[in-house]
Amino acid sequence: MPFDFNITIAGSAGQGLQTIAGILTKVLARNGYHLFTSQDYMSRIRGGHNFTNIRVSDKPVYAPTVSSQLLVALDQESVEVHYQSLTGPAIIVHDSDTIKVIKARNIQVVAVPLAKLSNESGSPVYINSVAAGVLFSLLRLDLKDLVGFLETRFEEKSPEQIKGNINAATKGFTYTSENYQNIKTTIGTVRKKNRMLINGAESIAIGMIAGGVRFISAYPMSPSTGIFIYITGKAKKFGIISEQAEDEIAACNMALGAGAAGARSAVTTSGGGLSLMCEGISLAGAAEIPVVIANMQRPGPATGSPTRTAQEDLDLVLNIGHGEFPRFVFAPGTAEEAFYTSIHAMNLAEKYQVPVFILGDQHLVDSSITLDKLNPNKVKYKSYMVKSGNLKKPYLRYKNTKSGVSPLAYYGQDKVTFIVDSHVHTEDGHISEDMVVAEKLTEKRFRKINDMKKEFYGPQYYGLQNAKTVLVSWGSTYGAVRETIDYLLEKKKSVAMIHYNKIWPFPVEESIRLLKSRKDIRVVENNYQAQFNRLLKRETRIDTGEPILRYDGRPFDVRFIVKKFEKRQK
Amino acid sequence: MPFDFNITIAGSAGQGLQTIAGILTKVLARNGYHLFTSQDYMSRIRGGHNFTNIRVSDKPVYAPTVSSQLLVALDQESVEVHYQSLTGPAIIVHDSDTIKVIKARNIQVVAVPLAKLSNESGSPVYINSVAAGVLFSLLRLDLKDLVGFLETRFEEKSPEQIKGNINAATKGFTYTSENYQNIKTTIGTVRKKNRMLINGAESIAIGMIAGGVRFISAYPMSPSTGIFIYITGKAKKFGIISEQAEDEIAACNMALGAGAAGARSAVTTSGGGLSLMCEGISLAGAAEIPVVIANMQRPGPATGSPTRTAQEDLDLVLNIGHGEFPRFVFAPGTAEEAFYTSIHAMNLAEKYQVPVFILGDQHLVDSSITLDKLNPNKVKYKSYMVKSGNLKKPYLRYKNTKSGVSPLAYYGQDKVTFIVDSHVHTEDGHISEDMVVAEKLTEKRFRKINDMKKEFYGPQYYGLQNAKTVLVSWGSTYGAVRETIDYLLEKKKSVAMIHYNKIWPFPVEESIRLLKSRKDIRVVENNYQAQFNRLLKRETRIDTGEPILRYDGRPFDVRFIVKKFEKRQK
Amino acid sequence: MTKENHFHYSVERAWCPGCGDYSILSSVENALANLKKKPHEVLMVSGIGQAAKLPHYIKANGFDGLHGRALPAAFGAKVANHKLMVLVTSGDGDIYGEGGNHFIHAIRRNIDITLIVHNNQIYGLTKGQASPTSDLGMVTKTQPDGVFTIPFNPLEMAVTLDAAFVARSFSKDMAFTTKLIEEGIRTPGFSLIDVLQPCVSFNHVNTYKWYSDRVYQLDNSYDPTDKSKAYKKSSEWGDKIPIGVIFKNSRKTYLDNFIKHKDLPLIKRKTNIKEVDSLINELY
Amino acid sequence: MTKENHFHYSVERAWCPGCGDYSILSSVENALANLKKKPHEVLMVSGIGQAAKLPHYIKANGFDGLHGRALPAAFGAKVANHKLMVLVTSGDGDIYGEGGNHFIHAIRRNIDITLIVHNNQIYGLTKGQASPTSDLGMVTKTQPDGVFTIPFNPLEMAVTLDAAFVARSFSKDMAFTTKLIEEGIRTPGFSLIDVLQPCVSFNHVNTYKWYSDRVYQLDNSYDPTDKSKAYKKSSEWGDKIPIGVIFKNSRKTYLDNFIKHKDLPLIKRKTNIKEVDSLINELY
Ligand SMILES: Cc1ncc(C[n+]2csc(CCOP(=O)(O)OP(=O)(O)O)c2C)c(N)n1
Ligand SMILES: Cc1ncc(C[n+]2csc(CCOP(=O)(O)OP(=O)(O)O)c2C)c(N)n1
Ligand code: SF4
Ligand code: SF4
Ligand SMILES: [Mg+2]
Ligand SMILES: [Mg+2]
Repeated sequence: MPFDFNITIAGSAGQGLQTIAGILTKVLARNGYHLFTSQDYMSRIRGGHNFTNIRVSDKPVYAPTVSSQLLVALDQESVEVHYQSLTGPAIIVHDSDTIKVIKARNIQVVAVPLAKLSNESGSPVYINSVAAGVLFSLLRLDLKDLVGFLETRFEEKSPEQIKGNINAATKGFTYTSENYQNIKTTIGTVRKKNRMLINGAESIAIGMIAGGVRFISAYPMSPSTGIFIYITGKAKKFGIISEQAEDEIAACNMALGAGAAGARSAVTTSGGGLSLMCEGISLAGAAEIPVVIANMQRPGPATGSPTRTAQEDLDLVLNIGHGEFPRFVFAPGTAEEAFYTSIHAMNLAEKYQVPVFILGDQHLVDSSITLDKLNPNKVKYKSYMVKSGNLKKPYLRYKNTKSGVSPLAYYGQDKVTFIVDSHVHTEDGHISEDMVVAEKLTEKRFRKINDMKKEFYGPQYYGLQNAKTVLVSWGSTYGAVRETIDYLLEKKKSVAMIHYNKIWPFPVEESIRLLKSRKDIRVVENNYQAQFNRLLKRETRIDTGEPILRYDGRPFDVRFIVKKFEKRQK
Repeated sequence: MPFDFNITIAGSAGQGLQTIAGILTKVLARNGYHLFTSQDYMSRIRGGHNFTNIRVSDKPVYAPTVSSQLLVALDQESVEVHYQSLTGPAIIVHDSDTIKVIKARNIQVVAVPLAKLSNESGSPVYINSVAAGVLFSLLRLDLKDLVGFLETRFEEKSPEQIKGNINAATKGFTYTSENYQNIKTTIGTVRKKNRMLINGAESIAIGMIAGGVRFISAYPMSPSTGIFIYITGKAKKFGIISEQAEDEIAACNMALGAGAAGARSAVTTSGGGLSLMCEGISLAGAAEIPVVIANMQRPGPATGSPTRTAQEDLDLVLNIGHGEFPRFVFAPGTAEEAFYTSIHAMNLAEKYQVPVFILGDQHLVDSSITLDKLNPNKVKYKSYMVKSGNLKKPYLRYKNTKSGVSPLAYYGQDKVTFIVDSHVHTEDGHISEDMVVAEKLTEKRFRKINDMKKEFYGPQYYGLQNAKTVLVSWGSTYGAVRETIDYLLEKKKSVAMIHYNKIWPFPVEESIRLLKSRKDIRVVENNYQAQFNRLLKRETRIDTGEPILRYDGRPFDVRFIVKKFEKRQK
Repeated sequence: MTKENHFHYSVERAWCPGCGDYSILSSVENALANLKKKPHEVLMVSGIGQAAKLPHYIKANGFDGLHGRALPAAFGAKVANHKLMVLVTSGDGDIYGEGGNHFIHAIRRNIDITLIVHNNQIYGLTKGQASPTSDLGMVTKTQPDGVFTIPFNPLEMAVTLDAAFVARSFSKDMAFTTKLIEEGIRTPGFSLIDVLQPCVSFNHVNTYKWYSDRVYQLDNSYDPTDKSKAYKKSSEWGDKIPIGVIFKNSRKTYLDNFIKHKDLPLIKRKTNIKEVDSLINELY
Repeated sequence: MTKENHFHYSVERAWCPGCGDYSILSSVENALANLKKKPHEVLMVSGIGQAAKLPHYIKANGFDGLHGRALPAAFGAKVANHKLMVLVTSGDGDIYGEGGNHFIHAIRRNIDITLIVHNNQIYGLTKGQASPTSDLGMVTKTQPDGVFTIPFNPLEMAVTLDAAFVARSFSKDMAFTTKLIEEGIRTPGFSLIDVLQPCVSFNHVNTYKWYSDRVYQLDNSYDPTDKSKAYKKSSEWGDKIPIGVIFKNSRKTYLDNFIKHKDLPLIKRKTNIKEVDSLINELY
């Protein structure tokens, strides 16, 4: 029987809800369940109200849902905040000693003395393991899996701590099994299969590594820091150097120095940090230095909402940097797509000697999905530097070729010297004030666009072949739009979706082919100005219907889209 | 008899061609001539090749012309470079002792021992006055005017120096009158009238002062520095404080601090500096701080060509700053328009509490025109702060009003306190993570657009009423396009032009009204990507013809436009 | 100071229980009250970080701008209205990292503001990366092999740059911190008070105990007006960490060059349109 | 050094006749030749300004980036290929003004590069505004009442930040400058050589004569390894201006933490796809 079950674990920052979610999702994934987990947290270290949603299903799931069937409330506020969004029959798990829950029809209450059982296991800090035990019992999962997880994953803890956690988990499990064996959970069963669980940050990071990143520099900024931390943790193993810069300007210019010298380089940042890289990105354009810029969006302007999600930086990324130069912009829709896109991005930056943007957001980086596998051979690392010995002399760093791309060497290769320069310059990189040189240089750079247009896949189509209505997603709205299509198709609507990962150079012809003569085209995006919608209209000259927008810092879900869609759809 | 005479003064940096041009243009303007002077110089302090073009006419002139009737060649290279673009009957003035000129039909050579006459007047540094004397003689100008000018304008020099200059000028004048009385110059006569001579930098600076600027901060960058220097020079007199910042980020944030505290503030910069202000501008958007950003464009990307002209930063200015917020963008077409626009800009920034851009370029700031007058009462300074005593309490800095504009107070006014903030915030400026607050805040900010659309004049129309072909200018291309229209009208073409000064919020309705059902619409702009053309098409949904572009760092002139226009016009 | 302070603003603070930021906030409130200031006469400027949330938690005017950019904003506000008392409260990452260039040049200008740095030797809000003041060897997720860049010593820098007032305190010692803030505010020109502040969530090296074991108050025998002694004192860090006024240096403030205290602040000045005419007339 | 130097590149230089930049260029060429380097082994990095045009006028690799950003770019290039000898040549405005934050943090990292600042105490290319090192009182169009911010003393700062090598020279004294550059390059870690350089077009205060009247070479009795003496020496400015090695301080360089000289440079390393598989496997 198909099932789609949503678990909310809620509490304040510092209570360890990530730990509970971590244990649970790992074991569920290993058992073959399909998951989508998303994070809703505040910009603070302790207190406030945070929650994780874990959607569990027998088939792939791509987006969060708002209503829950199981709430683990780690504090009183969590009960208050999430009570309304429980859909019965639902369960609330809470600490019977500290939290009050009003009983209601359709809501079953599982009251467990969590703190007490933790203390009985030797310390109050094992409370998350107790809660995990409770969940394993309720969800009819195997206690052995939980114990196994605690044994192997907590390896940096002392043997005593591991024992304490296992004890605590067992107590929670037993207590629940004994007192609440009558509770029915609708989470179904699936064929056992070991699935991986990956979030967007990990997938971009691993993609960059697979794409041969050699140098990464960054200044910490939510929600991009996870990518930087991941690569930093693996740097030694992969012969990468990772540097936390004094500011984003330094981060960007370090990457450009490394890139100019011949090392594949990347930076990670978010809104404000991206803004600070504006001039550096223009230098990448002028000096034709390969660099990958992973910008993970959060709501702005300025500081905005550091831990929330948005797609407000599209216009900036398309236009960032004074003066004119070509660039690539990708906005992967899922963690899976983000992995392959990141490998591509590393290749393309070098191939065309242009800045390449990976435009993600908090929703993408902080949400985890289950996957069968990732294939690092599907998109392969490929070098586009001139092979040593093949360098034609005199070597011209900015040779005005037909494709616009000049042969790329590293400093001192085959004993040549060359200069990488930020001015209007001659083919050998020296400052020029000549008008013909200026004109030719711009034309050379923009000639790259011809081949850049052909790179990477265009928009993806999903749904009914000749659907009347087309929803358009880009970046992380992919999941919610895709599920909306499934939902509407079930209702026999004539719908399909087009998803954009490659945003620039804009795939004009493919778009026109896919969009022309539709009755209604509706772009779904996380911003106020409908930035992508505006771009789509500009590039295709096709008119679209009223876009479906969300700009309150939260990701889309099916219900939200359907509601907005039906409202204007009369 | 109508006349249109072009004088080129050419030499290397440091030879003082600006001085010669300065004397000459001032006296011509005071005599009632209409002038357009433009500067072509290199990014160096000494050497290289620079020139100034002085167009003299009996009617207003708006653009440079490439061909010259009189060349003052201060070095040999100047002869070589400009020989080709002389249109006979032309004159070359040169130093008979150091420079060689090949005689040709239609070219009259005025060989004067400039250095020798200067030395005879007491020093080699008076050479520019000698040259001025030569020119006054050739152009049949009054030596008295020249002497008068040297007496009053060189007032910071010693009496001995003044005397030397006067002597030198007289020697140059006399030598020429005696030896070259037969030379015919076609520069006509005009009714005497005292005209002012102003360049774009001065007009923006004076406009800002008239608009009540109280604080200005900048980091030097060509071609914007002239505006900053002008205001700095007048700061004491006007009770302004001007600060040279350590970098553009500081400049921008200083202006925002001053703006938040209630002082009208402005920054001046160019491409790379603008890029560095990207984050600060986003803060102005988030915190709703009035600020005027005068960005004077030069070719990019990165360092590009510091002393050349371009219109490449339009897309950046329209989209600069991460996140979303409203802004104004103006691109005045002439020094005259720049003056009024700058006053407006200062007012509008405060009225709507948004960043306001004045987008100029090297061609605008470095070119001088003659004007009858500027009227500082035409556009009046107006305060939009709440009057003291009128402050409603509790005072909410970000009150969610119908217009989107909140009452603006200064810190401590009527004893209130308030906080200016960069996060998603409540009406009283405190950080909020609430989704409804976030949504409402964005909507409040964008509601301002309704009234912002109505501000300032829309596009200007010039030419034949129902012209089939419309050329479109924005910013400093105004002059060359206007003269092109005059030229084509004379040839009985069905043409007109539309000029955009207010670029954002884009005047959609007016544009459609003016542009619909034209046979051919051709945007003229100084960039490669046809940025304004793309914007115009996006906003009006009207298709345009192939734009007329120039991206070699030089301004447009009639001949260039006509050639490009006719090429695609078959 | 138990009596309710009119700078006190009752609102939830998004800081961890036990964080040193609480005491710094109280010290600021107390210093302002002791100086008999009223909330509307004071402007608190900050960047972004845990420390930088302070202006939201005090009854006074506030400017909470960009990460690293508190000092130029504070400069602008002070210039615009020199009658405001301007304080900057921000983190070590904010002021010495992202904002390092402004730190240097603000001191050079000697603008009359007081800078209070909550120096927890870590990036708190972004969850524990090394800051410029992190000690050598500190292990974090972005410095997995430990910090190996030499720590930035803000006091040495400020002394070298001839700041008007340079002091260090320890957040826990509120009375002392209060006194230093008062003195910093009273000193004309740029005052730096670097306050050692335990971050209980991320800095497990420089804890309350670590600081308590090391800090000692400078006594009267120490003369803060001697620059070379001050430089030496400012470099003391390790087993013994001095707190107190390290350096005092009387020099002209930025605004002394432009404005007398009794002058109209910029925000009250009007442009005389007649005088604009004179500018235009110069162009004839 | 009259013999043709293989770093010499014959091309027109966009500098004013008489500018101190010419001698600095010659000194750099001579130092590199004396060190027996080949052009392709050397990378010259600069920002923007008159000084920063230098990489265009020498036969070597070059990176002419953004105003103020030479140091991070040089850092990146050195990390990418530690076999390159990396020199930065830029102006005082570039390094101490726009790039001030990178100056601090590059020294803290102690990356093994040599920074040569053409310190003409003015912004040359933009036509004569005050720079951070302009003396008090200098009048310019943007400082019409004279400079009143205290000059930035780069040597004091570098000593305070424990730079590996800190020296000052005077452009006119080419042999001396050459020697200092050689020594700076030979010293592992971050070397600063601040070269006093007359700007004949805009700086009419600090002229050839002004410098010549004041500079004196440090003699053997001066011990540059004593930090407190070095600090004192570095603060000397006025009637007497010391030139020579002010400070030497041996410490681990940035790359010592990652790379041995014989290791493959980053640019030659390849990612092993098998190892990427292991990352993926960790996620199951
Ligand atoms: C331009 C920019 N870069 C990065 C960030 C992310 N960020 C916010 S606070 C912070 C550092 C906080 O450290 P610190 O200033 O020491 O303050 P603390 O939290 O420790 O009090 C960073 C990196 C940002 N908001 N803006
Ligand atoms: C971001 C940015 N801001 C400003 C400029 C303009 N600019 C070019 S060089 C320069 C200063 C040059 O002074 P310095 O570094 O001392 O070099 P010098 O010309 O004196 O050798 C400035 C402000 C720029 N190119 N980029
Ligand atoms: S993370 Fe550290 S600095 Fe931030 S509030 Fe918590 S204890 Fe204080
Ligand atoms: S302006 Fe000054 S620094 Fe620049 S080249 Fe001329 S003399 Fe040298
Ligand atoms: Mg901190
Ligand atoms: Mg300089």
